[in-house]
Amino acid sequence: MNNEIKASMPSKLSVSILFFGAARDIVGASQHEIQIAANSTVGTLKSEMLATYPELARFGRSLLIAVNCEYADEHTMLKSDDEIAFFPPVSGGT
Amino acid sequence: MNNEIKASMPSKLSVSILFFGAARDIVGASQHEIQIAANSTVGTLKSEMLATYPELARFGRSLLIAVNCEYADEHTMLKSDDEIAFFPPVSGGT
Amino acid sequence: MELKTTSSDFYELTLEPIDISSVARRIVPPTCGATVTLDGYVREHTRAHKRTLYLVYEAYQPMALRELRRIVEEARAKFDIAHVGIVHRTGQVEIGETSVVIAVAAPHRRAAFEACEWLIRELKRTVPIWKKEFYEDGSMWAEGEHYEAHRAN
Amino acid sequence: MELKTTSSDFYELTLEPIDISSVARRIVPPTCGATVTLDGYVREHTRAHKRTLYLVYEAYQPMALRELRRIVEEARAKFDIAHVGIVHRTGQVEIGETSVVIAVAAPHRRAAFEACEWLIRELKRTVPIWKKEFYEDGSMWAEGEHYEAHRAN
Repeated sequence: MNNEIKASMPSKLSVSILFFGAARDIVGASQHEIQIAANSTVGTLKSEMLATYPELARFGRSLLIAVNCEYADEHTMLKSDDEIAFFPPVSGGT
Repeated sequence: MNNEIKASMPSKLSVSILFFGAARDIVGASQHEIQIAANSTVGTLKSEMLATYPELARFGRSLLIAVNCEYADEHTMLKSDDEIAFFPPVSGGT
Repeated sequence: MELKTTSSDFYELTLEPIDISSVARRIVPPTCGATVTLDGYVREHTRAHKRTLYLVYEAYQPMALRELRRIVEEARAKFDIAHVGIVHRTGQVEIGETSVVIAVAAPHRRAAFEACEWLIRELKRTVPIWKKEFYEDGSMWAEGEHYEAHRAN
Repeated sequence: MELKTTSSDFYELTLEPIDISSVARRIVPPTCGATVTLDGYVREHTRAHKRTLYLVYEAYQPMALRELRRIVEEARAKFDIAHVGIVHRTGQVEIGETSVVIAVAAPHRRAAFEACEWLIRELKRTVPIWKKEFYEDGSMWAEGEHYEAHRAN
């Protein structure tokens, strides 16, 4: 019944956060389910993560972020049930 | 006993001539043993072959010649026991 | 784990050793003339006087498969190629074992060479896979080739 | 028929089907990072409305092996590569079968790509091997890539 109210005025978004590679070692877990403020962007979430895990700052601008399996920049808007991944530069191949 | 005379004044050279690819089809044999005049060059031999097998002329300048497994030009001097190969442009690979 | 598209291209992550011939053969249509294959393998090397014993590749699997498909589609738009196969190893990989194979079949070899080289460069730049090197006394993540998140196009 | 040199390079002509993996693997020293392999095979095609049934490759064997060695030595002087393996099929080759494999191992992939591409171009230009196409009602020699007998160098 209050689905419509939630859809029009959500106060919080539920999102999944994943960490890979050296970022996961810093965070100590590969996946979190968290609630963030509505109208959050990737940049907002990144700031929260850096506040919670200051060691992530060592990646500087090379800390990469993907939303739902696509590279995203800091202005990307988040929505409920998004899967956001944080990871250092990739090193596949050889 | 007459080896020295032969070496200093050979009147004829014994050489092997090979034909490959479409050139062999024209000549009808893959190998000849022939005698040619001393001081013959590849050019001399080529002229003789063209006289004997006029159809070889259809390759024009693309008829290739190798002496002892190395590409040779018309000025290359021949010596006894040389192996001279005549062939059209190569078509190995794919 | 594999992702098939409507074409004959394929992208896979595998825990098993890679047979490069079978990767190359799977992408050959009868009208093609050449397949160029890159076989990338784990080098014997040392870092700070420590010998690498083995490596572990970790992938963000759904995104890795998606990025592989994206770069192959981009390659098909850029180069005159018929089919592409890419297989990347995940998990523990021993020294000398193949970690990645990229095979490209094309009617003419020039496009196959160009596309194969472009694909490995893009794979190393954008596909979310990370390599950890293991030594006798510890381990270390390898540094990747730098990815520019804010792409020009 | 094969010709070994003092290095690990090899050049062979073979009447048997070619296993491209084994060609590629034989040239990998432990310090290398990449092997680039060209797999060239016989295309399904028609000439003047006639379908090719199979091909026959003929080689001037001692000279072919010598030219292969020469082009590999030239490639090693031009490019930073470790080892090269080349195997060319002779005799009857069916449609879809590999006629030539060139595998180049190098510490870095760039040189491996460049050398492999240069080698197939040189092979087609200078190595004395000829291809004859067989149809239902006859056969025809293929035209080669033009070789300049009077080389500039």
